Amino acid sequence: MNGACLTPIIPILFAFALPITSILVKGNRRVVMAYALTGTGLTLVSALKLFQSAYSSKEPLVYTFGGWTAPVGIIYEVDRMSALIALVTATLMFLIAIYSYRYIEEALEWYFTLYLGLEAGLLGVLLTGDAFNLFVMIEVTSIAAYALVMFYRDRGDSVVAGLKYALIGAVGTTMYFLALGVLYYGFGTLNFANLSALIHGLSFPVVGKPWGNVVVASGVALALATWAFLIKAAVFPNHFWLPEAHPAAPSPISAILSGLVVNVGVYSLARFVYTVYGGSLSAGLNSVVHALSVILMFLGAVSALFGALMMLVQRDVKRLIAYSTIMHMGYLVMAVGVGSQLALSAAIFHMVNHAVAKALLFLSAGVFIHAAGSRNLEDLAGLGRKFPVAMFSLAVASLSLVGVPPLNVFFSKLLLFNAFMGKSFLLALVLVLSSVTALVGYVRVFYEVWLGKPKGDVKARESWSMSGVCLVLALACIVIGLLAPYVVSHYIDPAATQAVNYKLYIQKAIEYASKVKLGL
Amino acid sequence: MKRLIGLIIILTITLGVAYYVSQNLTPQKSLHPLGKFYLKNSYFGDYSAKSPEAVTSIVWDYRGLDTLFETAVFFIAIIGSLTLFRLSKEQSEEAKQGEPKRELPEPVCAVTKIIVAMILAVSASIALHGQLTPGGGFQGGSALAVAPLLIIAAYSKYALEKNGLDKTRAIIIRSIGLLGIALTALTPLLVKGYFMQNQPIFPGKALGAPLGGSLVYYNLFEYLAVGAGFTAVFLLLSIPEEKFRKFLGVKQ
Amino acid sequence: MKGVVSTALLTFVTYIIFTGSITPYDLVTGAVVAIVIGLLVGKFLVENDAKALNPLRWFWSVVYFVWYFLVAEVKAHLDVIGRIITGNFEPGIVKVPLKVKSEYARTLVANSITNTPGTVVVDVDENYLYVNWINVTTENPEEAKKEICEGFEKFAERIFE
Amino acid sequence: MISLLWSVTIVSLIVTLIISVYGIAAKPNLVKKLIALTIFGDTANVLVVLLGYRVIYPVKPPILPVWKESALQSFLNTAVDPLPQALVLTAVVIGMAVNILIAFAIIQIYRIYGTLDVREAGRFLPNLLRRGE
Repeated sequence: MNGACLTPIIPILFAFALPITSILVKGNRRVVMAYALTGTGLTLVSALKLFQSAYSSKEPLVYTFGGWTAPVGIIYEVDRMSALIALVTATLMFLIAIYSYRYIEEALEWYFTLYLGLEAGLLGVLLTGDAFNLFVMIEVTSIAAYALVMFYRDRGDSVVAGLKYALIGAVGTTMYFLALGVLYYGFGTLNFANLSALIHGLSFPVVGKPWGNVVVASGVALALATWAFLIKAAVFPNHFWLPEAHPAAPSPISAILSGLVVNVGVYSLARFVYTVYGGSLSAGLNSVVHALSVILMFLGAVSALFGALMMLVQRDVKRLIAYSTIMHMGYLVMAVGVGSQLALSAAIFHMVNHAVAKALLFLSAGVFIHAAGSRNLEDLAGLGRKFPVAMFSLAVASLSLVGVPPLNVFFSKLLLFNAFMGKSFLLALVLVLSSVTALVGYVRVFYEVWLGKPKGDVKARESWSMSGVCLVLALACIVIGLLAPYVVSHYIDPAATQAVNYKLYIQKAIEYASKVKLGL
Repeated sequence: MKRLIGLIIILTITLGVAYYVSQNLTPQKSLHPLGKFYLKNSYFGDYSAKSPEAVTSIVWDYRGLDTLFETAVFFIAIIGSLTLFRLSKEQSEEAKQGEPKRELPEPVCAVTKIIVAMILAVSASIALHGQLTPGGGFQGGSALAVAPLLIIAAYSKYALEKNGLDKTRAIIIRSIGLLGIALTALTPLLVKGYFMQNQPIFPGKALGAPLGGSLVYYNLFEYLAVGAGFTAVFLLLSIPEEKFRKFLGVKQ
Repeated sequence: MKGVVSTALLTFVTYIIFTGSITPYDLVTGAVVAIVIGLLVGKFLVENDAKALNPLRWFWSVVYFVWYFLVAEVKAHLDVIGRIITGNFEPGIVKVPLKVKSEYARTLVANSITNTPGTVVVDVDENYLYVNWINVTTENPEEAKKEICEGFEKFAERIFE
Repeated sequence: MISLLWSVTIVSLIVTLIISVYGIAAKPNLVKKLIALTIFGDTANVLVVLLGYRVIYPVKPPILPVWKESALQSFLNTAVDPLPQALVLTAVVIGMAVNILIAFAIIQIYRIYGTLDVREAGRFLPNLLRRGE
């Protein structure tokens, strides 16, 4: 039992109490802000604690909710992969909360209620060890995201974009729900460890053997679940909501959506492919998983190329960055499809780096957008010289995302390149081609904002709460880049090793079953 | 005609596939082991939630975390709707300007008054017997929300607001309900139990009926939260459109 | 504290009937719920406590209940059956004056008229009911009243006025 | 015969799923899209409930009728699986929450654009961008 596993509970409790608090203080912005910072800060502390215990123990951590062990109740099973991404999530959420204070000018209490709900959902997705709980947490994440995309309620484009996002997202989550129904029908359980045990022919309490035809059930369930996750990760052909939804949101929310929320899809996919369906399988299952991995690699490659090409023709800065998200999600899905442990470490590292750099890119672009009141590239021209810190951050972020050494994304791209080369030369070629294409897109932004001729006179000063956050993240990009070999060997590789070790994952869940004296 | 052809094609394909599938399909007759576990243990046994209603014991005990976050989804959806329809202080004051009046004929209104009292009783019964019969906090809360809906239909929303049930109050009640759920979930941590643990921390039986331990508290608080949440939504939806158009500055 | 007791009684009875069992748990929760609801909505439901709790009025309402379902309903049913078989009807809307003033009494009369076959109240205003009648024998309001709802109104007066 | 009826039920539910997805994608009217979405969600729920059903007679709900241990065995022989029902209960609430939010968004779009047709609403969007909002 590890109390730090209760991390997702903290933000949701804070969210529950925020409306009443705001009514009590009559909507005082400072109090609301302090409250939100306390909430996200405590979550960050808890996530840090979780990270420490996950890396100091050799096994995944388990928390049994209500004292019920798998498969009877819901357990949180936190391995290093979850803990690492959870730490990144909590840190970014804390920093972006600081950034939001100046950016969001009205209805701060509603904003932060949704914000804390979003954080709870994101963390829950990462920590849970139960497939149905994953569905619920994805819904928590998504519904908060839909509402936040529609935050500018009097702008038609925001509401339309949020509505499209909500419609397609609802279809996706319902698909995943159907997949769960099929999984329960086929296996008789919904716990990841238990599913994995049944797939690998290991024993497990209560549900010791599969119920129906494992191959058919896995095929149908994986097809539906993959579709759902690809919608959440905005991978071609389910990407179309993203370039509308992400720009329409307020910039801090765009940063979260592009940096963290899309990771939900990739993380869940990786959990299924590596932990549940990892290792050696029977022939029937093997062909199912093989087909899945080919599809993932193909769609990922198309997505990466498509995103890169679309970046070239955008005039809206945020839309351009949104297409870059599609490109990076393509890389991640390709890496999940490759299926080797190297590919998983590359995917984890890239997920972390992309989250930091993409959030930074949106936040620093947000500084300019906030000042100019427009998202049009031409309107932002020349603003860079007025906001040196934000300009520096924008430079770091775009150079990093292109993959310029020694910034962080370069190293994860290198890992991805190695992983792709291990599978096929074509995949590696896609990576290189799309990166080069994206370079052109980023340089355009960079050039316009820094050297372009200013259109009008913008009277705005650099706000320290906004630029400071950008600076911290920019430094993070540089530091992670400089320390990349250390980070990979000490944090990323152990995470990947533990994520593919399904035997340990199962064993740990069973161990708890006997500890709570539920050994049936 | 075109529609008819499409319909016929779909029906034929459906029946054909169904016939083909039925060749190697055996409808299940037995229980999943996990389902059997729940049925066996929901009231008796060492792994019990002390509630004869297996579904409720799964919903609030065995898989209570799901339901906690399901409540959170509903909470966020309502907060999202409030955010989407948010009004400034002056605007919400203006939205409240209006006199309660009968919008339907007199007999309908008179009956509504009595029905409202009865609905309140029925919804409380649904919520408080969630551990014994089908139903529970969410279902009871949905029934509860019918009462303000009827009042809005019969007497206009101003009748609710003038008598003290405005949006702010609804949100306060809702928050109280949600915090109640959270406190019930957190209580076991005080005695070194697990989050959302039910037995043996909460009493399983009282007044000659199974309480299901914490289930009855969860249901009660969920009842308040859901009822108040729907009420807030209905109050928001019943603001006249012209006022909203004015607030948004839309000319049509 | 207007109307609390009578509303609480009503809700308590509803609660127990809906629950369908009488364990101590039901009684206690029912009582609590009834009191809370009584406090919340009682003042809107009841105008005069003495009237609402008067046993004589309750007695009359029981009498009315029996009379309505055993006599008035049966008569109206037979009448309509006869008209269906013979085809002897002439529908139309007539105006019926209403003497009773209290809200519930008017509601009782209107609903009683609607619930018997052959007559439906289509609208209500201050002093009149507008009734869709299966066989309009007279258009004179006073005479129509005699045929349609005099009995109802007498009882309504005893129960609610 | 029973297995034919069973498969007709399941297959027609799956067909309904496909038709409702078509409705979500193809209908230009937002309210129709929402209706198709609710049909989609409800059909999925029914399908999952059916997956936990037992094709036996008599079949009982998963509520212990008598609170005595002797009644347990016959209860186990006739009761359906409670887990899919609990899952569907959760999914119903979640689906409804999403529908509330979507319905509010549709109302808001109608207020802003005065239309429910996505194609017409879409025509406004480029103007908004050009105006530099």
